[in-house]
Amino acid sequence: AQQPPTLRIALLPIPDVLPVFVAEEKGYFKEAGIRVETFPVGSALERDQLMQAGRIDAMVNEISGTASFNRETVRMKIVAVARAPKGSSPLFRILSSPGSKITTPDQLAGVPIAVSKHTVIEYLTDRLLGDSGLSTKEIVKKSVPVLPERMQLLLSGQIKAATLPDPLAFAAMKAGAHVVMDDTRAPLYSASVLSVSAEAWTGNKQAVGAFVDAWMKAAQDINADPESFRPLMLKKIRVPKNVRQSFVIPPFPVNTVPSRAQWDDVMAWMTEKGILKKPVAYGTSVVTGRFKE
Amino acid sequence: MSQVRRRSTPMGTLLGSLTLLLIWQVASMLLARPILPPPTVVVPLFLKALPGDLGLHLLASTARVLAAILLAVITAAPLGLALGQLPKLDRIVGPLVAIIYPIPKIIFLPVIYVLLGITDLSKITLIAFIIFFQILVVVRDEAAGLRRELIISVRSLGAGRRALFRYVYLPASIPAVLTALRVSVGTAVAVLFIAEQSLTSWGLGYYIVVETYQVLMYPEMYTGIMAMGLLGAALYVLIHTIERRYAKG
Amino acid sequence: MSQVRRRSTPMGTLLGSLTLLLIWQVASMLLARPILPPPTVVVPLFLKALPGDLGLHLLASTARVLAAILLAVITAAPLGLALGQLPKLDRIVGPLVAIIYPIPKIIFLPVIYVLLGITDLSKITLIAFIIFFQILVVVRDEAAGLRRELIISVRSLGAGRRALFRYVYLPASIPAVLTALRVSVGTAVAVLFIAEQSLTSWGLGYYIVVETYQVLMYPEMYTGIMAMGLLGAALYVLIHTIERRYAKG
Amino acid sequence: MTAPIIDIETLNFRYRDRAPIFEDFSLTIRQGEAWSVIGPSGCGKTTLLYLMAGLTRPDSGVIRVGGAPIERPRPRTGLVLQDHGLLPWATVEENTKLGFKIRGFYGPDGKHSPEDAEKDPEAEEALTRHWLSWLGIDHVREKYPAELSRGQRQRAAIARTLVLSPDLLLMDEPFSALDAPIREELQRVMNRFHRETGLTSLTVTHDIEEAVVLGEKILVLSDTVNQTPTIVDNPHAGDPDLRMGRQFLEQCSALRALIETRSRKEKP
Amino acid sequence: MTAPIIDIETLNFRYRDRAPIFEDFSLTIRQGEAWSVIGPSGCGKTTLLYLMAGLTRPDSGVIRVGGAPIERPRPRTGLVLQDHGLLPWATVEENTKLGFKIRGFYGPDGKHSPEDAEKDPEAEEALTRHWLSWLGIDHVREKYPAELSRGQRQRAAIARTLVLSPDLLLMDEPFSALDAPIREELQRVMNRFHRETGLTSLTVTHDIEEAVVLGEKILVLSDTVNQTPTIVDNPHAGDPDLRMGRQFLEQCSALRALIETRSRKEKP
Ligand SMILES: Nc1ncnc2c1ncn2[C@@H]1O[C@H](COP(=O)(O)OP(=O)(O)OP(=O)(O)O)[C@@H](O)[C@H]1O
Ligand SMILES: Nc1ncnc2c1ncn2[C@@H]1O[C@H](COP(=O)(O)OP(=O)(O)OP(=O)(O)O)[C@@H](O)[C@H]1O
Ligand SMILES: [Mg+2]
Ligand SMILES: [Mg+2]
Repeated sequence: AQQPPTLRIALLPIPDVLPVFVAEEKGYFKEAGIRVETFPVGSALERDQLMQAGRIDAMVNEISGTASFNRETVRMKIVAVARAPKGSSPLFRILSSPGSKITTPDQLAGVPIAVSKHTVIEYLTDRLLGDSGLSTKEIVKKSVPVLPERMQLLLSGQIKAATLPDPLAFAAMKAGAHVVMDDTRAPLYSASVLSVSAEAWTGNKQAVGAFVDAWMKAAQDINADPESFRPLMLKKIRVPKNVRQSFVIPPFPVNTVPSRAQWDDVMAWMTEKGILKKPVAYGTSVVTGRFKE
Repeated sequence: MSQVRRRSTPMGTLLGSLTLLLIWQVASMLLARPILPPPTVVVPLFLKALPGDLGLHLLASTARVLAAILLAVITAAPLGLALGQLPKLDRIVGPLVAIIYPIPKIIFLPVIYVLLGITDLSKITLIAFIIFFQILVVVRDEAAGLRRELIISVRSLGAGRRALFRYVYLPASIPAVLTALRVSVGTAVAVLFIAEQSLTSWGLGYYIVVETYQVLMYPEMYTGIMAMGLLGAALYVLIHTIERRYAKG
Repeated sequence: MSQVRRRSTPMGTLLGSLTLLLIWQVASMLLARPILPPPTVVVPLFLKALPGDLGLHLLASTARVLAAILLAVITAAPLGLALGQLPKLDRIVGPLVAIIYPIPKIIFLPVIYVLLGITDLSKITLIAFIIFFQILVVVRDEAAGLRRELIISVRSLGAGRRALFRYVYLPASIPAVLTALRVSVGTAVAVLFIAEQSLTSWGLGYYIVVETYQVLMYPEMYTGIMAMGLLGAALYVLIHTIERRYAKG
Repeated sequence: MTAPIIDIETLNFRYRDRAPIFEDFSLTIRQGEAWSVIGPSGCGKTTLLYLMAGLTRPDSGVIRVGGAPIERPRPRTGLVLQDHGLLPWATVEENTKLGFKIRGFYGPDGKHSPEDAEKDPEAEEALTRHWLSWLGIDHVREKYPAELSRGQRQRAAIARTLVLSPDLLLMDEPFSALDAPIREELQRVMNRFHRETGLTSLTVTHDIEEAVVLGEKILVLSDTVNQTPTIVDNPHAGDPDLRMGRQFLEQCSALRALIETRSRKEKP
Repeated sequence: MTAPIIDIETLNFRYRDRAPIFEDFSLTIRQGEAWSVIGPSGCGKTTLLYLMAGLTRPDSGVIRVGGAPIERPRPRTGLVLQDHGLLPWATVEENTKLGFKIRGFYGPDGKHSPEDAEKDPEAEEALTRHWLSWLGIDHVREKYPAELSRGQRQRAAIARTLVLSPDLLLMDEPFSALDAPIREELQRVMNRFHRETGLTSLTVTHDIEEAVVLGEKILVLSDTVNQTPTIVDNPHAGDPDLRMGRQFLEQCSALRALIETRSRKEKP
């Protein structure tokens, strides 16, 4: 018998990738006639290295990540939005340390905020605070790329504010940190996306399509009855101990891709930061026409 | 250089460990933060976890470290000996080593992935690659510093380059290799910490970073650190034992 | 142990560097992927960037490494000498070192931040802490292995523990300290790579990881790596020069 | 009779896993005497010297030097070792001045350095010059031990000890690597030095003539266990130029006979 | 007259930054001859031996050994060094057998090992036993060099060379650390060995009597530069028991006078 087409995907232990595990458990991949190999990775860096090395075909990342890959030639394509802030489930929160009195964005003027620089977290922090009326000068950021370290510095008060992703941010909240803002009020900025390598897209369009369909099916399952997937989530996704039961399983968007406006805003930020010399074109990097924008 | 060192005794080890626990306890009381839980919490947890998953993580890491050390020694030691013997070669390779040596090899992980794929071999190669240089440098320096009379007198028995290598440089550098190894064991275990974060679900690096540190389970994290310390100490003792057998006179 | 080693010449260094560039070029052509751009792309970029920001990153890293090395040497060398001289003390401290040594110290970065605040001192302390053990182990082994006649004859001139330390152990272990340093320089630079990711915007670690590696700017990343290699090589040459001055006879 | 400077009482010593070398061995050496120690290779001459210098501990028994039981090297004892023990990273001159440096390091504490030792760089310089040229190694002053011939190394080790003006001099085959003219010259120097300074000296040698030239008393060790010491009184010590005399030669043959009977046969 | 085995032609040599030791120095040593080399400490005896052994390169000139210019140690040359050079991590027995091991390692390639060398563990064992017991160090067979007395170490180094049955034996003060009875015994052994095997030997010594006992020809070096060699024919070589004879003593005095005039005065 012929081997079913195989897709290799690297997964960080974050809630955004939950649909893959659900689809796997429900047998949606087998149903669609594809084989999916998952590789657990510890950091975004390593995930990107695997892609660079040609050892994986797909990953969940951010718009800016895919843009970086496509700096010179198109090497990755965004096929869908993996997760976006919705309802009361943000992706990221800007927190202040328990001992500080900071609760509103304007109090953050001039206060160093721990972020991972040149990532969606910095982008989001810039945009959220900018929207709240802070000037570029007033937004001060400090690089702390390791998440637990960032949280530790925040909780110990060594640093006054930090932007953290859920569920770590949620755990920090429970440990006493104040929420200054989260991204639910501006859901445009912080979508994570499902990207595939250009080779996989051109060489195996059908398999990719089948994979995305299976993902969406799983996403719908989760949206329909989130709580039933808690055991699976706790097994596959890193959720801090103190919020293992209280962390709300987020809703997942179905059949959407990032909009041109979303993409262009990221490009503007990246060129401004010098990460890109010139913006990458929306049309080359995002697969349109299949899903709604 | 080659004296018998009767420096580690069971008694001393016990005392040393107790001292360490004491320092830890005091430090944790002074710091009084969840990031440094006291040994009174961690040690019982450790003893409970060791026969379970933690033991398996430890085994996985041990296997990787041993394989990497082996790989590094069998490549670095002969090259170090050769460089120590051949100043001309060393004059070219030396600067090369000096430049490559401090570069964080983790950078080459993608290259290793391309070449070796996503197997355990990649991790082992990375660790071996890192300690390779440490062993190389120490062995070379030792070989270059051998007493002249020794070499002359063995040459006068008919030894050429190869026999000198076999009967003088090799045995003379065993202590150096072991010293180098002692230095490298620390590095090797530390690299595990990075290398095991991805592409595996077994190993102390994975356990510490992914399973515990990232989800803020500090006491559990420290059981992992204790296991790492244990692994390092066991390797250290192993090296010591070999050393005692070889270092005579 | 204490031979004059005339092993690095300007000519050799040049040849070594050229060899390295050649290997790099060939490897990059064979690999043919953006993760290993050829030196023909990187070197011009490097030369252009060096007088600008890259130079400042390099300076920041250099200052941190030098401070850390200094701190480590002035604490580890005396302790290593003492342990080498006093087998009884070593019997207790030895196992302690053996256990702490392989634990990845990077894990204590948050603890160090909490203790020392988020100043540069934290990073320097961390690096010093890591290479401290490497120097300690090598110096101790060297001091423990000194020729017995040498010690005896100097003791017969009236030397007690302190004078032995000053006139025998100290000069005898300078080569060992330098060898240890050569080994540690690599580690120190590698630790920079991690430590400089946080709480600073200057340093090669920051430049490589945050500014280039993370956003997949490989040619720029390799200029950072070249700067790291340069830093390591410069330290290496520095140590070599000191060594030549001291290692006589 | 002068006071004893070395007093060995029921000394017992053996190396681990080896046959005992000394068993209930007692010996007294008085101030101002010149002793030589002779015996077959491997009989324990070096070992005895190490014991008297406080570098090796007896298994039991007491060794008193200058009245006090010896626990650690005594500052006024000069020791010249068979293996030289020169610092490889120091020149001949630096090696020679090492003892001064050590004394300067501690100051006159009576423990590491004699109580009356005074820092006097000029005197030190003069002493160094004096001994280096007496020993004929002035011209290699600036050289490192590895660049010396064996005899030159041996003389550097002697210089290092003599510059410190010891009151007790223990020497282990100090002239064994030297040619006859230099050796005899040095023997003459030592004898004069001995007479002039009232120094007590003990020289280990395997050369019968040297033993007779240098020792007013000659201790003969055997390579079986040593219990009661065999001591030969030797009125012929002194000028090596007398060595062609009949009495001198007779003394030598007597000693030689003694050594041969006292040595266990090791050969088939 | 037999063929020359060592042929030195216009040899020039000096250590860096030092005065020249040999200048246009030529010397021929013939097969089967027994030579001794004597001269004051530091005159270059060890250096000459190193040159003949191929361990040091001349600045100019040629040294032919067994017909071929010497470029590297020659397998059939036995060399006993002044500094022993025993492997510290090997026992006396292992050190003694090292040469066999090295020969076995290369096989009989004529370069590192004589062409007719054959692996014969029993013969090797027998030879080892034989020499160790002849040299009186059989009982320390299992000991490491650090556990030996100096004389024992020296004998181990001799054993290591003799077991290989060399045809040319170069020895640097081989008996300098030994007591008279053992030394004379060994001198006798060496003389017999020489007569029986037709071995060519060259022994460096600083002991005039030893030079006269061992050398049919005696090369006298001086510690100024050596140009034309001073060679003393010595019909008195042979049995050390003759050393009390008149002729022997006269030969010694003659040699001694020679050394003293040829030595530059180093002392004040
Ligand atoms: N460190 C040691 N460990 C064990 N045995 C030793 C040690 N040093 C010496 N011996 C043994 O003790 C005996 C006496 O040694 P010692 O060095 O005192 O002899 P010696 O009389 O000085 O001989 P030589 O004239 O050859 O120097 C020898 O048989 C030697 O093998
Ligand atoms: N490696 C070296 N570098 C520089 N000079 C050296 C070196 N080895 C020996 N010499 C010098 O060369 C001269 C001859 O040395 P050599 O060792 O040949 O003397 P020797 O005749 O064997 O003396 P001895 O009887 O004392 O052993 C000496 O003056 C010595 O200082
Ligand atoms: Mg001795
Ligand atoms: Mg010599």
